Amino acid sequence: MTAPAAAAAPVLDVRNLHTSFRRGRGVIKIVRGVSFRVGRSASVGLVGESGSGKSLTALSVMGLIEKPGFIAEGQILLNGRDLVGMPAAELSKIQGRELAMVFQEPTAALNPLYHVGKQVAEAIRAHQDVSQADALDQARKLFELVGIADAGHVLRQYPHQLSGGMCQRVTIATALANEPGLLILDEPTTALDTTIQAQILDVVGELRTRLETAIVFVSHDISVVAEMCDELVVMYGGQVMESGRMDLVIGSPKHPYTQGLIGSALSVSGGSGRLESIPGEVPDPQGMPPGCPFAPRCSHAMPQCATAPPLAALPDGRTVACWLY
Amino acid sequence: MDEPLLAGGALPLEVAVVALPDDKPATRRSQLLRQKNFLAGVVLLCIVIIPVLLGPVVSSVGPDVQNPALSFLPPSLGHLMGTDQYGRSIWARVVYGGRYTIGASLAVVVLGGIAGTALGLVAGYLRGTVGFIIMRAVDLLLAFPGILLALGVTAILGPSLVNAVIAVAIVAVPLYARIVEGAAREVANLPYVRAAKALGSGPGHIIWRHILPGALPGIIVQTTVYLGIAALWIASLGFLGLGVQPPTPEWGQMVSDGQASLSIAWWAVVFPGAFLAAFVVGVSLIGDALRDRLNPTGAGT
Amino acid sequence: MRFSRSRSLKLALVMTAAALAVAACGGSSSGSGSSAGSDTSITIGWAQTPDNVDPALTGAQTVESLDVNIFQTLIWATPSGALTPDLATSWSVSGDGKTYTFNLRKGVIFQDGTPFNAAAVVANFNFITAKTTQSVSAIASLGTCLSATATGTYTVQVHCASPYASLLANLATPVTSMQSAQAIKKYGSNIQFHLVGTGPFEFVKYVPNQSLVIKRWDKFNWAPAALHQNGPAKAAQLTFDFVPNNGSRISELESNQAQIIEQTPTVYYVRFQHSSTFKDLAVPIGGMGIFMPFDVNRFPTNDTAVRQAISYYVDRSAAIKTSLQGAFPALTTPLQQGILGYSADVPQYSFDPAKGDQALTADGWKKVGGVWTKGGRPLALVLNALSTDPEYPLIIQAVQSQLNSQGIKASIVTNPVTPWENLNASGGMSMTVLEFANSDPAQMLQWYVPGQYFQKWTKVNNPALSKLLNAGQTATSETARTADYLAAQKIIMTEAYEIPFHVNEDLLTYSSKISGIEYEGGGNDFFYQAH
Amino acid sequence: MVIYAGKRLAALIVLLIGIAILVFLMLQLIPGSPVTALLGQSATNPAAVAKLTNELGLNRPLPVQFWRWLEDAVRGNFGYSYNNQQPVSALLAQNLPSTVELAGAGLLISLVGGIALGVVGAVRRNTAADSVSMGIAMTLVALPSFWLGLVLILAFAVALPWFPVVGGTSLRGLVLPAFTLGLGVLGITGRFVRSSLLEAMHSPHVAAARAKGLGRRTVFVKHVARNAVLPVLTIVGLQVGSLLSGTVLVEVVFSRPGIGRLLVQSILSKDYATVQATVLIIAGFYAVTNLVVDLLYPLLDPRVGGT
Repeated sequence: MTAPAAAAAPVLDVRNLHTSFRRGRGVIKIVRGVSFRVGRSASVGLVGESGSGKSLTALSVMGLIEKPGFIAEGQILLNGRDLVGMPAAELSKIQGRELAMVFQEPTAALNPLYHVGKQVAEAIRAHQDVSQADALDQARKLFELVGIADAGHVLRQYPHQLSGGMCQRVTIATALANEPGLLILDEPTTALDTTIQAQILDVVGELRTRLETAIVFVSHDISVVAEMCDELVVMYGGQVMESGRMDLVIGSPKHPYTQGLIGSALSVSGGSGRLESIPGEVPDPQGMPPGCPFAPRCSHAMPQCATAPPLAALPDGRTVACWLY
Repeated sequence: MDEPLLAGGALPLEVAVVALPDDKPATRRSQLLRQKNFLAGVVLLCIVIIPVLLGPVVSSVGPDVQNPALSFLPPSLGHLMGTDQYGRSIWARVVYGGRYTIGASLAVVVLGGIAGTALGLVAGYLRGTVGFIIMRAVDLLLAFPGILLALGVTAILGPSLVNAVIAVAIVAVPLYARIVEGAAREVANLPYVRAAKALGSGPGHIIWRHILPGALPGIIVQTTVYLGIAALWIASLGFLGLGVQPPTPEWGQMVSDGQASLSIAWWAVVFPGAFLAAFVVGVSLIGDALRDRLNPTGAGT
Repeated sequence: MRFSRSRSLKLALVMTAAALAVAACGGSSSGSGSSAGSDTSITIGWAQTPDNVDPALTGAQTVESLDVNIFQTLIWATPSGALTPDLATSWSVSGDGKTYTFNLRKGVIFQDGTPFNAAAVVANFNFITAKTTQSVSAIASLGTCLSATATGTYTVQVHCASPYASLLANLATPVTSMQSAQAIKKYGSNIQFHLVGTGPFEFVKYVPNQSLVIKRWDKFNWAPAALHQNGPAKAAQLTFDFVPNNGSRISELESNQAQIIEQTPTVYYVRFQHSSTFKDLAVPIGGMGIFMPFDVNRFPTNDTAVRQAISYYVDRSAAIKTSLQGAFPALTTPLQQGILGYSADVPQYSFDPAKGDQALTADGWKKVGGVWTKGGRPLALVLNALSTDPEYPLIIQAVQSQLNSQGIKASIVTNPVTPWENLNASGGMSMTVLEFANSDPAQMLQWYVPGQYFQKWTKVNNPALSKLLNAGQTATSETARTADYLAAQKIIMTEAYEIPFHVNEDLLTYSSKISGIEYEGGGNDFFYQAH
Repeated sequence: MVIYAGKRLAALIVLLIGIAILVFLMLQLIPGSPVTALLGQSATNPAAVAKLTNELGLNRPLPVQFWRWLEDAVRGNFGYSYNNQQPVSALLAQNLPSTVELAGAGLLISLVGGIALGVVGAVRRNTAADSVSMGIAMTLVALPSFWLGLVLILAFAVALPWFPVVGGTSLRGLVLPAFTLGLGVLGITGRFVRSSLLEAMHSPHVAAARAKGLGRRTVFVKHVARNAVLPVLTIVGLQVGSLLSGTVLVEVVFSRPGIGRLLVQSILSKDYATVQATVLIIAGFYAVTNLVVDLLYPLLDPRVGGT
């Protein structure tokens, strides 16, 4: 899995990531050997049902795993530097500067007690030696950048005075504050209603073209990701099922799970994060079956599936973890 | 990642687990942790209650038997907790005294619980003017600090154990009423209850079969929480001379008795107080565990 | 441990124009004539909390012991019970017993510099009797003698509506202390924070519920002649800490935060008797001591023989030993020694079960199955104990076990004040125990004359006894009163209306470095010479 | 904000009137005539009875009586304590300061200690330190204060004579009573601080703050502690009630002056005018404290008060 694919050195190179939680005397493994890369200015979609480990993967990359969670194994190379095991002080110099994150619940991701402008300024001043006034001025410009009409006024608003969409614009502005090379968006539109979703996606799309930021877009909704990203990583049960160029994967999904995901996206738009077209439920991380995690729900399941399939590289550059290939 | 947590992280366990399809592990874990508390509570309570229940079996002398020759003996094998000024066995008095303190606290939660539950059910089921009046009265009683209300009631009724029980039970009434009213209000709105009403079930049937079971977890939690408070307050009133009257060996009253000879016989003060504290800690531990189990929305510890 | 002292006194005062009198003044004074002041500052752990330290207002006896150090009265009672000059140098009574004339001491000034004279006495009488003052004890002790007029700068006449024999003795009690007329005028009902007297200590600070601080007044030079001491007090400052909590008071003494405490719990009192660091002092409290009145209407205590038998069955010394560490002497007469009319020459019941058996048998009682029975009814008693003071239930328990062992079925009920009183009055008890503190023998009236408050408890209705007690109240001559009260006590004991139990004393403990503590007959500690 | 404050104030006034009605009715509930109850031992004096009956207007309807009583109470006239030979207002004036002093010191101790315990519990959650600190908190809540006071006296005033047994007004004398009062409340505060901090730590905005690259200390102070202050403030308001009524026991144990001890004395001696006034004052003080907390809230939390 170290075979170099993309020509240029990737911004992010996640290798065999294992993220687990201690519980009592036991350990629950949630992310179980995830690898993917994000090239410079690339956009990668991380897709899976809730419980697939995609959000935790994003948080691991962001360096936000706290006790009792821990990264058991693997490397997270950001511009070639491994974030795993990096001292907290050093890590915090990277967080918000080289990589930033937009969270699921825009309103909750803002501290209700401070003006939003102050919260953006805080992100700026964490990495830049500027005065509060200058930081606020930068914040106003960022607000304009993300399409906030009355930026000067919104600066002095509290989160509860703003709509969910507006809050998400604010958090995006916050994430862009230090022009990071990589932006992780964790279900940025799930909590918003449909029209606002579209607006936010427009903002993100536009920013992508204007700034040269690489993007990791985490979502349960493959249709959203398909619109936003060039590459796709499909996760299930804490593992990568399939990955590759968006058009290839969407055009001819190989893994039965990917097929199911795409099928359900066609039948139900938006959704609950649960797949109506695939029978059964996402397995409990403590009761994860040996071998392929999808096997219990897979219509193509065979005895071989009891042992974990390797991530096979297909000729078109895709990878698939299934004994069918 | 191994350094101690100072600031909160993105995904402390609870959040991570919420994101999982099934949050059984969380409950299971807290059950496991709580189980320890629960067990500790049960053990403490047993240590306190078993001798109290056994009474004469564990104490060969009665609580009021005086013997000047045995005055102020320190704790020893012959006199487990020593003796007081009058040669009375502190062990015997603690063991018999528990019946008053614990018995009175139980009476408090039964009386206060029944009265408060009844009021809460009526208010929650009937709503309207009656419910409004009941709940405003409840708010008013809650505006008084608990022990102050109990003291006020004692002032009216006069000092005695029965009156102390009534006083502390009155403090409990609004607490129960509020919890039960909330639950009743919620349940009364559920479709199947409305359906039952439409089908002609009487209010008694609906309250008994539908509303009360819904309120039950809250009532149970409130009872364990209040039982400890009741014991503290009953003993406090006893200590102040507003509850049990001497020579009845209630724990608070015993502390009051013993303080006159504190520097000669610490044991006459320390043991009854320690038994009281152990009882209250035991009840609180169990109450916490029950609250976590029965009331998952509660803030926990 | 006598929380009920002030209460019983108050009850008494409310019910009648009680006669207070200072009787014997036992003295433990060092007697040294030296008047050299010291720098000693003494803290006294005081058990009772004052209601109001203004002597004219107070209803609590404890205040008297505080005020006696600040104020003086017209008359001083000597240890032998004689009334001797204090602020009055001499006095006389008119033939009809309704007018008293006092000649006042000259050259005395109040601590605010104003002179003591007849006008001051009149001002005090007016203050006590004014409705706005709401006096409790002081006005009661004046009895029928409510007005005073100045007949000269230093002569005063007091007028009584009817003869009132107790007046002179009552004018020796600190509730009739002479206060500065200027202070009365200036502070009125707020005077408790500005006490001004003529006594050896002057007021510094009073914090209710906490402490009273007084300091030596160096101009004091007019102590009553009977004290044989004069000049300023010895201690530089006295602080009375009000500490009702027994344990705390003891702790205060043991940690030397207080050098003197009053109402020492008996258990400590007995221990300190063998201590070299602390000394004990029992200050007699006048009155009927601790005693047990019967309900003479209720079966079976309506039977004189039963009451006599019970009196024989009670072993006072043993009961005192069990319940009170033997800290108090037994009492066998209705009046205590030191009270006018006291005499050992009254019928007494010492512990003698054989005599008790004899009395019951002669009366037709038989022991059936170990229990005295008459006409099919057992000899069963209800003993009602006041629970607010732990001492009473314990005394009752000791007595109960003694009576049970003699074949009497005695049961105990314990009650706080109000239910206790109600049960006593409603005929629900056979016998109770309490203390009754008062300095004049007239107090017996309240217990045994129909219409009086405590007679509702005893229900005694004995015309001969009533006649004697009423006569004692109005007689003007001391010999006549003495004879009346002696005869009354003989009836009380013959009929066994009560069981006298133990002598009432305030147990005082003090650091052995302190000396010179005195007290006067009413049980008021006096710290004039303490240092 | 003004509307909010006005609403809270109006609610307080309604509550205070309710409290007053209840306290007024207290006297009516006592068996026997209110006059006898108020006069106590002096009830046998017919003149006093007649005077007080007239003063109280007992021949008038109950609402009129209440109104007169309330008018007097508002003017600070709570009647006369026959037991203390003083107007009740004078008694309150004498006793209130030391109770406020004690309750204030107790509050301080409970806050400092409670925050320390709570922070340890939250920051080291699910470790031994957490268990120990929460164990301490629970035990402190369970300890009877009258007993704790005696044990502290035994230990720190008698065995080790560091503090006076009877405090008086000295600062040193305040230490043991304040600890006795504060420790019980400290346990509740500790548990509450812990859960508030945990709740704050788990809010997504804390993760967002960390994602900005802010240092742990900054995140804790600005995004965790600052947010946890709000719920803690509410519980502090409620605890003022526990502290004020807790003085009843502490003042008795330490023989301190104060309205708590005054209340017990008045109950024991059936001095109902004083009982009424004391209950009214404590409950009123408690209600006002909670109003102050309510009014502080919008200053600390922009979501409250609706600007």
